[in-house]
Amino acid sequence: MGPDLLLKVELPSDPSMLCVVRGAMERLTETFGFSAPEVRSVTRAVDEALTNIMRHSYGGAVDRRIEVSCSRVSKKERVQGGQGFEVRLVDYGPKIDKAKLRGRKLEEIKPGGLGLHFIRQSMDVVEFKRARGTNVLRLVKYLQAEKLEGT
Amino acid sequence: MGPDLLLKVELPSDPSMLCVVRGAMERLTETFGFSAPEVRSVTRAVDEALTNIMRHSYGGAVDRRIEVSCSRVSKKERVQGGQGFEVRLVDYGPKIDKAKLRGRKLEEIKPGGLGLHFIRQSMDVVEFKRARGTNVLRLVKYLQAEKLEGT
Amino acid sequence: MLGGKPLQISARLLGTTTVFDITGDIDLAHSPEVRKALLSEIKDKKTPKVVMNMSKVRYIDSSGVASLVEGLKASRDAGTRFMLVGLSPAAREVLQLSRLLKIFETFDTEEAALAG
Amino acid sequence: MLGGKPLQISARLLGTTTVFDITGDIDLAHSPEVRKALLSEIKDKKTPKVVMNMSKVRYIDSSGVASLVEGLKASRDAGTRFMLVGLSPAAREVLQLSRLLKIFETFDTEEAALAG
Ligand SMILES: Nc1ncnc2c1ncn2[C@@H]1O[C@H](COP(=O)(O)OP(=O)(O)O)[C@@H](O)[C@H]1O
Ligand SMILES: Nc1ncnc2c1ncn2[C@@H]1O[C@H](COP(=O)(O)OP(=O)(O)O)[C@@H](O)[C@H]1O
Repeated sequence: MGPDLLLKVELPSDPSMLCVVRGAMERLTETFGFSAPEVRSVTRAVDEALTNIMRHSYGGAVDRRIEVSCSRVSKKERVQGGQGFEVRLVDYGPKIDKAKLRGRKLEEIKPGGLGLHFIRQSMDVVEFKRARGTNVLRLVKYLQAEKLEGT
Repeated sequence: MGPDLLLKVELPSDPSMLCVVRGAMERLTETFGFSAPEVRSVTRAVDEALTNIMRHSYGGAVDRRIEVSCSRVSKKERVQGGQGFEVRLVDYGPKIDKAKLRGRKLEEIKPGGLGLHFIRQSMDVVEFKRARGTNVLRLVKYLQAEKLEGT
Repeated sequence: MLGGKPLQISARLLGTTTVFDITGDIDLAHSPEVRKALLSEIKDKKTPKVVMNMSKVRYIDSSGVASLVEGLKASRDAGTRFMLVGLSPAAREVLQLSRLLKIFETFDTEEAALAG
Repeated sequence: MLGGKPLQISARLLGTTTVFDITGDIDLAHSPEVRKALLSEIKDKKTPKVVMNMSKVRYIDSSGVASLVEGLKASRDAGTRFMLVGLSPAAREVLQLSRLLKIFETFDTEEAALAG
């Protein structure tokens, strides 16, 4: 097993699995060393990313495959910070139209369009890629203490 | 994704990952329909099985790979019951000597030798197999209502 | 796909007020149930005051927030009142991130909401 | 491998009694810490009464039970007392499954243990 892979989870695109992944993410981010608000924040980002895959990549189908991999990323990778927690979410849906990747303006009061805001507010890195027929969303959050140390 | 696979988790053989798997198992078994004591019981069985893999199959090394797959198994498979929750735990350690697969007598008061008891007390099916160079532990617990219905 | 433990929504009638006690996670799996309960109470029954007791909500995601916004909009259209009570730190945080906390009438306790 | 939030073990001295407040999960990752704290208190310091406050133990596995059994054995050898207080349903269940519940001195409250 790669020395930096902490956990890999495969699940069907069924919304009733969201709480299961949150259960794992809460414990994993706590064990990784994040504070309680950071634990909530990273867990929320992963949950919202999964929700988007279920709704937009898979159009509500509940039996498609989603992969979530969590790794430690080290200082070398990024100048900006120290020890980071990386989550990669992979789906097998159609290529995402990047032009559509935008939430609503927060000034408007209407339902929907909040997920991407939550993800961007939570994470230090948010990167959408297309790779070998899959959509890969890469999220990184740096540990606060290390982040200060590194700057 | 197979229609009956609920969740697959890959983790390193690091004891600090046990709480992460418990977090996922608690939510998954609750969502599957188990009662609170059954949720605790299945979670405990999986935790003890992982502990045994970490200690005995991998001799305490923290960077070896463990796979945990959870599926729904249907009535057809077993006469004894109805809908079941199956967990398969796979490790890449040496073949288990089945003669050693026994806990201590419960009458003796000494530390250790409890894990297998907990697993057998929790689960309806406990099966150790060697397959393609891996140890596979298969655990099944049937839903109580279905179990009564089936008998 | 999974039977599972649903979100629990139970309604209490106190005079002309309906209090919804919500227990569990309002996420993509369960926000449609919340939305349905709210719209039926506000749009169909035109209940003058609807109070959401959120004190047992462990988690709420963007789809849950969307359901609450729909409830609020429906109550504005119907000229009725819609209140949130007992927000956990997690729920408060999410409404703050959405910049929606201030558009809801929120109260710490049910008593305050009923009197308000 | 992970830094993580350790199990929290804090000791309170009340006269000749030491109360350990344990918070978190006593599993394979953390039972060695519990074992170490217990044996140091009982074997090395020969503290006449050691009380384990288990009310904030969320989970305990077979290795955690083994640590408690070691504590109990050490206290029998030393002629001291070893008590468990505030067992959660999960902890009680595990000791029952091990058929070990009855060999421990257990109390519902710390007051009862201190008086006992
Ligand atoms: N995984 C995805 N696949 C395709 N499109 C996506 C995906 N995630 C987000 N999007 C696009 O980004 C938009 C904004 O997403 P979001 O902020 O989560 O709000 P919402 O999902 O409520 O519309 C979505 O409406 C969708 O068009
Ligand atoms: N995954 C495994 N690989 C090899 N041996 C095992 C494995 N799991 C259990 N065993 C054997 O079964 C014995 C009993 O296990 P258990 O009841 O969990 O108690 P303990 O692990 O405390 O000895 C172990 O001592 C070991 O010899």
